Amino acid sequence: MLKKLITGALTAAVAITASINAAQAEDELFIPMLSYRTGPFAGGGIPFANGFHDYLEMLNARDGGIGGAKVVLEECETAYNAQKGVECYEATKGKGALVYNPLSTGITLQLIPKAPVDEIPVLSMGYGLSAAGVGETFPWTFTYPTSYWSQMSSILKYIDQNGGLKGKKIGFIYLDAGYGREPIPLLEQLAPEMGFELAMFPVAGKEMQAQSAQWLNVRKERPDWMIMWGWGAMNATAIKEAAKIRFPMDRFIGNWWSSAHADLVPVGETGKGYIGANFSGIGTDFPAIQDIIKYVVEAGNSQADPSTVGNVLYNRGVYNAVIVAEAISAAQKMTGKKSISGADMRMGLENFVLDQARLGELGLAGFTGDLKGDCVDHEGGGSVFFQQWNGSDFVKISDPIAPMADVVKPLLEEAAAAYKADKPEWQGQTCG
Amino acid sequence: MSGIFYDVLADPFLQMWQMPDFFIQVLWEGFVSGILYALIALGFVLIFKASGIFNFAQGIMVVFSGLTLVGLHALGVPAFVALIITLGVMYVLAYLVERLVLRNLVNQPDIILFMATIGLTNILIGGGQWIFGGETKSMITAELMIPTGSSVWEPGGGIVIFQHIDIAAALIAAMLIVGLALFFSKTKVGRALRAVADDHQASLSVGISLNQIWVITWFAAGIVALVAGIMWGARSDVSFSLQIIALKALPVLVLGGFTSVPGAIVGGLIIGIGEKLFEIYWGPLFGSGVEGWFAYVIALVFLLFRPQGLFGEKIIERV
Amino acid sequence: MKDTTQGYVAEDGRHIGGVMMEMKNITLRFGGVVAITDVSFDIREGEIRAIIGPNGAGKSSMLNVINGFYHPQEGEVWFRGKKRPSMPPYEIAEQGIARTFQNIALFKGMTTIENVMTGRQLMMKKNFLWQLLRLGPALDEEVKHRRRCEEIIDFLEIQAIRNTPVGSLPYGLQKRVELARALAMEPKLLLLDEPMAGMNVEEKEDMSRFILDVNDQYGTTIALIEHDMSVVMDLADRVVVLDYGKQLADGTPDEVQKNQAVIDAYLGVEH
Amino acid sequence: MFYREAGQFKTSYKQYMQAFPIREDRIGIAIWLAIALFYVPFFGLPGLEYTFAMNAIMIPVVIFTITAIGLNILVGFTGQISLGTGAFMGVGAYACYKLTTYFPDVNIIIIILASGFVSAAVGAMFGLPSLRIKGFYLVVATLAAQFFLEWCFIRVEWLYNYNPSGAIEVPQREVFGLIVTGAAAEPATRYLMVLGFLILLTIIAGNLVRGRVGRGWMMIRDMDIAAELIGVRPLRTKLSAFAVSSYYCGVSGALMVFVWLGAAEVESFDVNHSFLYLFMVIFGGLGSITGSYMGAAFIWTFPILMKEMGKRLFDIDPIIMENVSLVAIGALIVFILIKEPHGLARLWQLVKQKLRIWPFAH
Amino acid sequence: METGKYADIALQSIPAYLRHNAKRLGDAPAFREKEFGVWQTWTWSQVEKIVTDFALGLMDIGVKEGDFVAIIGRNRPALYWSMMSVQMVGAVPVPLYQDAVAEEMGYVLGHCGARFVIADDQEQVDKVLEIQGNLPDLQQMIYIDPRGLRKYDHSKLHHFKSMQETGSLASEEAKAELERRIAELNFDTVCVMLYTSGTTGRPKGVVLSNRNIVISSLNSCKFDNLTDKEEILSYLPIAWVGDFIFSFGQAAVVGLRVNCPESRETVSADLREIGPSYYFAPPRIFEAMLTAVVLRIEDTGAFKQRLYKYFMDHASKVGGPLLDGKSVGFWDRLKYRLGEFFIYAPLKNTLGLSRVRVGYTAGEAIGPEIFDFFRSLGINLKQLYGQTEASVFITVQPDGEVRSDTVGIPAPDTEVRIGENGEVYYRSPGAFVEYYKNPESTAETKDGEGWVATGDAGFIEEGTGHLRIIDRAKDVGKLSNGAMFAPKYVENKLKFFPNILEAVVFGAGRDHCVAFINIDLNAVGNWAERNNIAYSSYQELSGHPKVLDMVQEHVETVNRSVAEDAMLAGCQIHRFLVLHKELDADDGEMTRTRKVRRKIIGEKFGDLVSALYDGSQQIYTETEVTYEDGRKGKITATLEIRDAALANANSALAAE
Repeated sequence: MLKKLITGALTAAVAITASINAAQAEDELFIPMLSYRTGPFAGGGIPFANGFHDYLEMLNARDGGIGGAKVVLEECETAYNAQKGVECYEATKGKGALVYNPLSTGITLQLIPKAPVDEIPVLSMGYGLSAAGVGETFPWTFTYPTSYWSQMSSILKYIDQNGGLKGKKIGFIYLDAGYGREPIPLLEQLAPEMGFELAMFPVAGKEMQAQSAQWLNVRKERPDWMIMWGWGAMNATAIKEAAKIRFPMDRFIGNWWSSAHADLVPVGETGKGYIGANFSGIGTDFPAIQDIIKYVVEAGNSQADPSTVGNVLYNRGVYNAVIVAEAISAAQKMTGKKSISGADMRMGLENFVLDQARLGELGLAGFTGDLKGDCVDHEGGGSVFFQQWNGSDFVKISDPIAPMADVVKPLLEEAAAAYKADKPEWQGQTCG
Repeated sequence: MSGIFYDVLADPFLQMWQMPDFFIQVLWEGFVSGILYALIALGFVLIFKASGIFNFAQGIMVVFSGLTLVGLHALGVPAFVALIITLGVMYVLAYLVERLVLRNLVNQPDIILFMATIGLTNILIGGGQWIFGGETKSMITAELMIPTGSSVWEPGGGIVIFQHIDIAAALIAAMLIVGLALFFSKTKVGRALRAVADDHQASLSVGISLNQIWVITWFAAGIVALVAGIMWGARSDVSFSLQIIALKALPVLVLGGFTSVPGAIVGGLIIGIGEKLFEIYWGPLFGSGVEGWFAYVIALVFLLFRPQGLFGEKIIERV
Repeated sequence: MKDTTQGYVAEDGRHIGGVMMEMKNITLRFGGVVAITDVSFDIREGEIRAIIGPNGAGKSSMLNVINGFYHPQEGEVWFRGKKRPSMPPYEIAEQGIARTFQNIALFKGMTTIENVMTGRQLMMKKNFLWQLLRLGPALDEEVKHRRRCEEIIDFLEIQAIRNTPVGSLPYGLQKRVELARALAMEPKLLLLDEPMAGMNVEEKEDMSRFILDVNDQYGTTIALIEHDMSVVMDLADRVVVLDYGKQLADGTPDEVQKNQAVIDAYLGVEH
Repeated sequence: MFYREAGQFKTSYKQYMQAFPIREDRIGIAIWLAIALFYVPFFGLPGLEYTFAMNAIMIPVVIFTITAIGLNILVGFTGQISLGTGAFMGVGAYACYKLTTYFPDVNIIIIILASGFVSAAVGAMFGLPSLRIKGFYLVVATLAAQFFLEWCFIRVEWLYNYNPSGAIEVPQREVFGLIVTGAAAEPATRYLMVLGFLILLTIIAGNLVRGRVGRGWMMIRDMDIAAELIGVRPLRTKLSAFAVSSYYCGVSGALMVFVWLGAAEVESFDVNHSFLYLFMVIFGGLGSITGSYMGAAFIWTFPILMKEMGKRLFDIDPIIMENVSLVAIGALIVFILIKEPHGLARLWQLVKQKLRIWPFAH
Repeated sequence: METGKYADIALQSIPAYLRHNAKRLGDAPAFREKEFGVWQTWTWSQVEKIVTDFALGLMDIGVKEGDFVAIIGRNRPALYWSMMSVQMVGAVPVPLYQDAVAEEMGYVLGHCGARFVIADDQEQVDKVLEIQGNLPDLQQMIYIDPRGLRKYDHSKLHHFKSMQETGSLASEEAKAELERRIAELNFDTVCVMLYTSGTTGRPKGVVLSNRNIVISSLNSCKFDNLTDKEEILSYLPIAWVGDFIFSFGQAAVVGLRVNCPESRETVSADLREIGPSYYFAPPRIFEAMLTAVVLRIEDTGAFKQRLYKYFMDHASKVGGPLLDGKSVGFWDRLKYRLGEFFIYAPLKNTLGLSRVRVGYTAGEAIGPEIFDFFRSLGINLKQLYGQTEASVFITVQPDGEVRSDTVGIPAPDTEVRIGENGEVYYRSPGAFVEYYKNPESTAETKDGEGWVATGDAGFIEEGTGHLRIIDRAKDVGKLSNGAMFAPKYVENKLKFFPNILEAVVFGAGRDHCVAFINIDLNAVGNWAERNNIAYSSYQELSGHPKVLDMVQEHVETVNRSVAEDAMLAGCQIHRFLVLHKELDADDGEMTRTRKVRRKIIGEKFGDLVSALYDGSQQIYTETEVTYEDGRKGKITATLEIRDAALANANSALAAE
C-alpha cells in the first residue's frame, strides 16, 4: 500500500517537473484560465468559464488561433478561494501567461500588486477593485468594460428614468463581503445628492440561503426599489423571498452578477418581471456564438451543456474572451510578433478598439456597447443595459445607459489615491 | 446612555406592539426556520443517542440527499421513484459508514469519531460535487406535490402571509417527529435503539447487533436529512452552501441537549424564533446581519449557565 | 480503644502523632441518595489508616470527601487544626493531600517518568518566560525535580519502565506508577483508593511492602480504603468500618475484627 | 540504519532533556535545516519551477506549519477541539494591518510578533467557556468565535481602514534593507522570513511542551479530574493553551496575509479554513510538533499533487481532481484515524524505531 | 593534565596509583554508575577523596593492617572504592561472588577469618547475618544501599556514606596514621585474595601481591596500547580475577573509565549505552549474542534477511583479513564498506560493540564461527589464556595474529613451557604468592623456580609459537586402548552448534566414547516453531525424534572433524543421548562459572552412562532436581539412545 503510494507520488512529481519545465512552444499564446467549477459559487463560475473557454477554442478551431498563433488555455480551479488562486497564479505565470482573468475579487486583490512586478496584466472584467479603472495608478490592471460604481450609477439612472428617484426609498440587498459592500460609498454619496432614501440589507455569505430576516426587514422598511448585489445561491433565494413578501418584481434590479440564467431558472415563473443589469448580449443569435456551437460545442470540445450556450454568464465569458482576443491581436499588430509577452499584452489592452464595426466583423454585432482600450482609463466607461426575466428567459428592455462619469470618476480617483498612499513603490507608476 | 437603554429595552417592544401583524409574521418565519433547524438537529440527536457519535456530517447529508433526489429527477426518473431511490442511497450510505468507518473505530475516543465524521463530510462534499456538479439546483417542489402558493391572513388591517410550503414543512416535520416517537416506543427495533443509548449490553439482549443498530440509526438520520433537504431546498434551492447553515443545528443541540428529541425541537424553535426577533428588532443596532453568529453566542452564554442543555441531566463527575 | 488525643504507640513501636485530619459528622447526599450518614473519625500524623467496608458502603465517597472532591452537605472537615472550607480540588492538593484512584487515573498519553513528573507540577514555580526559553532557572528546576522523581522511581523499582507509555503497562505496574506520581507530590497525607484491587497475591504483597516502606521512609500519613479486609489488617494501625454509608466501628484491626456489628454486617455477609 | 547510539550515554538530566538526545537525530535535523536554509531559498524544490515551488508550496507550507503547531497545542496537547482557527488567524492578520497603519516605521517583524498577542488575547477570551464546557460543546463555543469574528472582519470597517474593497492590502515593508512584504519581495526573502518565524516558534513550542506548562496541558488532556486533584488549575492551564495556540495562529495569519497573499478578505479566514487546519493536525499527528510539520506539508501539497498528477498523467479535468482530492483527503482522514490515530508523526516514529534497531525487526 | 597515554611508571600499590591518577587525570571521569536514570560520574579526584575518607572510616571502626575484609555485591563503584580503601589501610580485600549461597560464603569468610564485611545491600547483609553465628572473627559490617536496613540493629552495622562522613572528620593523627600505612605498601604487600571456585573440592584463596597485579596490568595495557581514554563496562563478578584485573588493576594503573550497570537485568542495555572501547566477555556471552542475532534476523522480512546474508557472506570472506591488515581487493573493500553501512555497523551498534577497539574472550574455547562472526564484523576480538594464579595473563594474541584455535603467544615477561605429560607451565611476574593457609596445594602448583602448573594440557604450535590448549590436564585421559581421551575438546566442538547448549563426553578407561547432549531451548525451540513441531516442555522437545535426528547429524559432523586429527581420532562419539533436563549449577552439575562437572554428572547419571555402554536402545530414569525456590523434586523420563556414524579415515594412523 505504502509502496504504491510512494511510487504514485514520485511519478506525479516527475510529471509535474516535466510539464512545468516544458519550454513554451513557438507561436503560442498562453492564457491561464482561473476558473471555479466547485465551491459555493460554482453555479456562476461554470457558465462563465465555459463561455471564455469556448470562444477561444472556437478561434483556434476556426481561424487557427489569433493572428496565426494558437491559443493555449490552461484551466486552473480556484474554487473561488484566494489561497488556491495564488497557487494557480504561481503554477501558470512561469509558462508565459499573457493576462490573468482572476474571476474573483479576492484573487484580483492579490494579483493587483503582483502584476507590475511580474509584468503580466490583470483583466478583472466587471469585478475586482473599482479603483483599478484609474490607469495612471494601476497601469497593469484593467476593469473593462465598466466598474461596479459605474454600474450602480447606471442602475440609479434607470430608476430615475422609470418613475424618478427623488423622494423614493431604495433598498440595497448585498452579499456581506468586499464585493457586495463596494457600491455603498457611491450610494451614500448619491443619496443626498439625488434625494433618495437608502436602506441596507446585508446578507452574510454563509447565510445566503436563509434570507427571511432580511426580507422581513424589507417588508418593514417598504422600499420602492430593491437593488441587489448578490452572487451564487444568494440570488435565487432573494428572488424567492421577494416573491414571498410580494415585493413587485419589476422594482427589483440585480446587478450583472445577480441576473443570470443560473439565478432565474430555478425561480422560474416566480421571478417574472425581475430586472437585471448586463453588458453582454444574450442568446445565441450571433454568428460568433453560432460558430462556437458549430466548431466547439458540437465538436464535443466544450464542457458546456448545449442548452446553456447563449446564457447570460456564458456570453459574458465569451465577451471576456473577446476582449482578450482583441487585445492580443492589437498587441500583435503593434509589435509585429505572433507570439507576445505580458508587457505587449498590456499595450494591446490599452490600444484595442472594439467598436460596433469591429463587433460586426467578429460576428457579434450589437452584442455590447463600444469599448476602446485606453492607457488612462482602464475602466472603459462602458454602459450597461437592462434585461427582464419573462419567466423562462431574459429579454433586453433598455438601451445601454451610460454611467454618471462625473460622479464616478472622482470617487475612483480618490480610491486609487488611497490605495497608492501606503505603497511607496507604486508612487512612480504611471500608464504607458 | 438613555438612548442605548431606549434602543435596547424599549423601542423593539414598541415596534412589536405597533405592528402586530409584522410581529406575527416574524414569529412565523422564525418558527419555520426553527422547524428546519430542529430537523437537522434531530438527525444529530438520533446518531448521538445510539452511538455517542457527534456526527458532523449531518449537514452535508442534508445537501447530499437533496442533490441525489434532484439529480435523479434530472436524469428523468419520476419524482416519487427518485424519492425511493434516494432513500435507498441513504441506506447504502448508512451501511457503508457502518462498514467502513464505525466498525473500525469501535472503542476509540469520541473525539476520534468526531474527526472521522469531519472526514466523511469532506468525502460527501467532494463526491457530491463530482457527481452532481457544483451548481445550485432547484428542488422538484411541484413534482413532489408540495404545495407552493400562499395564504394571507389580515388581522385588523395588517397582513400576515403564510407560505403553503412553510405550512407543509411544519406539518411534515411534526409528522416525522411523531413517526419517530412511535417508532421508538412501539417497535422492537426502536426500543432496541433506546436501550442502546442507555446500555450497550442491554441492546444485545433484544437480539439486534450493535452494528445493525448503527446502520438503522444512520439510516434514520439519513431519512431526516432527506426531509430537511427537501424542505429547505423547496424554500431556497439545493446548494452546497446549505451545509454551513446546517451547522446551526449545533447551537440548537447545545440548547436542547445532545440526547433529547424534544430538546432538539424546542432548541430549534428557540434559536429560529430568537434569531429572527433579534435580527429584526435588535439587529439594526449592530448594523444587521447578526444571524450568522447570534445562535452560537446564545448557545455559548447558555452553556456557561447550564452546560447540560435544557433537557439534559446534570452531570455528576466521578473519579 | 486507645486514647487518641495525644498520639499513641503503634503495635510495631512507631510513634503516631496527633490528629492531622478530623471528619466530624459527615453526611453526603447525591440528589435524594444518601451516600454517607453521620460519619466521624480522625487521621493522625504518621499513621496508616484504613477505611473498609463492603461494596457500596460509601468508602469511595468518603475518600472523595477527605480529598475535597465532594463537599458534604452536613458535617465538618478539620485539617491540621483548622476547619476546612469548601475549596476547589487543586487547592486541596496545595495543602499536601495526594491520592491514587480506584480505576487508575494515569495520564495515558505520557510515559512513566512524565507521569511521575506531573506530581511535581505544584512545586515548579518558574514563570512562563523561562519556560518558553527552557534555559537557566527553568531548566535547573526541571533537573532538580527530575532527580527527585528518579529517586521515587528507584524506590518503587520501576526503572525498567521509565520511558514506557503508561497505557501499555500491565495493571499492577500502572498502580505502582500511580503511587509514584502521588509520592512525587511529597504529600503530608496520602490517600489510596483500593490500592490492591484486582491484583494477585504476589502483587498485593509487593504493594503492601511499598505502602509500609513509604510510611517508614518518608513518614507519610496514609489513609487507604480497601475492600479486602485481610490485607488491611496487616497494614493499618487503625480501621474505620463503613456499611451503607454508616459507621460501624473504629479501632485497631484487632478491635474491629472482634466487633460484633462488623462481623454481622461485613464478615457475615461477605464470607 | 543510520543510528549509532552505542556510546551515546547521558551523564546528566540536561543531556536527557535535550530536544534531540540522539546524535543522529541532531545530524538529521541539521541536514534538514541546511536544506531549508541554504538549498531551498536558492533552488526551490527539485524539479519544480522556482517561484511556483516557493510561492505556491514552500511559503504557505511554512506558514501553515506555524498554524498547525498552534492548533496542535490546543487540540493535540490540551485536548480542546477548536474550529475557530481561521478566525484567530484573521485576528492576527487584521491586528498586524492595524499596527502597520499606526506604526508604519516599526520593523514589520516586531509588528507581526506583536499582533500575535492581540490574537492570543482574543483566543483566551473565547477560551474562557472551556472551563465549564468540554468536548463537543466546546466545538460550538469555538464556532461562535469563528462566526462572530468573521462578522467583525466585515462589519468593523475600522479593521480594514474603511477600504471600499473590504480587504486588507499589504503595504511594502523592508527589514534590513530587504523588501519582505508586498509583491516586490523576492520569494527567497519571504521564505526565509517565514522560516525564521517557524524556527523560532518551533523552538518555543518544543520548550513549552517539554516543560511544566506542556505537562499541565497534557494532564488536562489525558485526565482533567486527576490533573485538578494533583494541583493543576484548569482555568489557568486551559487559557494558557488557548492563548499560546492563538498566538501561533495570529502570527501565522499575519504572515499569511503580509508575506504570502498580499491582500485578504474575510474569505481567507472562514470556517472551511479552520477545517483545513484541523485536518493538518489530525493527519500529522495529535500532540506532535513534528507531526504538525508533516500534516501541514501533506494537506497543503496533496491536492496540488493530485491535480497535477491527474492533469499530466491521465488528462483528468482539474475540476474532477479537485473533487477527487476532497474525497481523497476525507477518506485519508478516516483511514488514518482507523489505522493510526496518531497520524503521520507516529508512522515516522515507527520508521525511526525500525532504523534504530536495524537490521532487526523488533 | 596529561591524558591519552597509558602510565608507565611502576608505582608499588593501587592506592599509590589512585593518588597518581588524581593528580594526573584530576577531573577526568574515573567511575560511572547508572543510577536514577543517568550515568552518575565520579572523577579521579573525587574518587581519591571518597576512598581516603572511607579508609579513615575503616580505621575508625578498627580495621588493622593485614585484616581480611570481605567485599560482597554486584559491580558498583562503591565496592571498588571499598577495595582501594581496604588496601589503603593495609588490609586485604577479599571479593566474594554475590550469588553465592550463605553456606558457601560462610566457608570463605571462615577460611580467611574476615573481620569485616562490606556488603552491597540488604540481601547480602541478610546472608551474612544468617551465618554470623559460625564466624567468631566477624566484627563489623558495612553496607552501601540503606534501603530496607533502617530498622536493623546498627551497633555492628554501618552505612558506607556515614563512614565516609566520619572519615572526612577524622583527626590529624588518624590521617597521619593512614599516610603511614599507605607509605608502607609495596610490591610485596598483598593486593587481594581471590577464591577460585575450582572444579573440585573447596575453594582456594589465591594470594596476589601488588607486584602480581601492578606488573600484569601494566604489561597487558602496554601490549594492547590501552590508555585512560578507554571505556569499560564492569559486569563480570567482582570476585573473579578477570574483573579484578580489568576493572580494578588495569583501571587503576592506566586510568580506564569504569562503568557499572544499573542492575543485572539491564546489562545489555547499559552495554549499548556505554559502547565500551575495551571489552571482555567469556565465550558464552558472545555465543548468546550470536544466537540472538540469528534469531532476530529470522524475524525480519525476506529483503533484510537476504541483505544480511549477502553482506555477512562477504564479511566472512574479507572481514577477518581486513582486520588483520591484509590486502584485500578494491571491489571487495568497497563492498565491505557498503556492508559496513547496511549491516555491520548497525549490528555492532545494536549489540553495543561499535566502539570496541580491543576485545578479549577467554576462559573456555570459543566456537570458530562465533569468533569469526565477530571478527568479520570488524570487531578486534582476540583470545587470551590465563588463570587466577597468573593474575590472568599467560598467553595473549597480538593484533594481526588472531585465530580461533590458538590462545596466542606468551604474554610480556612470561615464559611458557610444556611438561612431559603435555601440561602447560608458566613463569611470570603475575604468578601468585601462595594459596592462603594451604602450603600443600601451593607446593603442588608452584615449584621453587617459580614455574606454575596450569593444569591444562596443550602444545605450542610449530612455526607460529602459539599455544593451543587441548583440555584440562587431568581430564585428558586414556581410552582402554591407550588412545588419547580429550573430552573437553570434543565437547567444545559439539557446543559450537547453536542447537547444543552443553555436552558431556565419557570414555576414560573405556574402549570408546559416548556423550550426553543438552539442547539449547531457545535455538531448538525456534527451530521447532519454524518446522511446526509442537512441544509442551523442555523434556518433550529434547526427546523429539526430529530433534534427535538433528543432534545426530551434529554429532556425526563432529566425528568427522575429530577424525582429522590423528592424535584424537579415538575420541569420536559412538553413542549419545539427549538429556531430559538442563545441567544446572543449583544441582551441582556445573560450576558457578558454568563449567561442566564431569565426575559428578557421571555419578549422578550413572544409569544413563551404563546404558550408553551396554547397547540398550532406551532407558528409563529418575532424576532429582532443585527448583529455583530451593525445593527439591523428581523428574522421570525414558530416553532414546542413538548410535552415531564414525569416520574411520585416519584412525588407522592412530593405531600405529
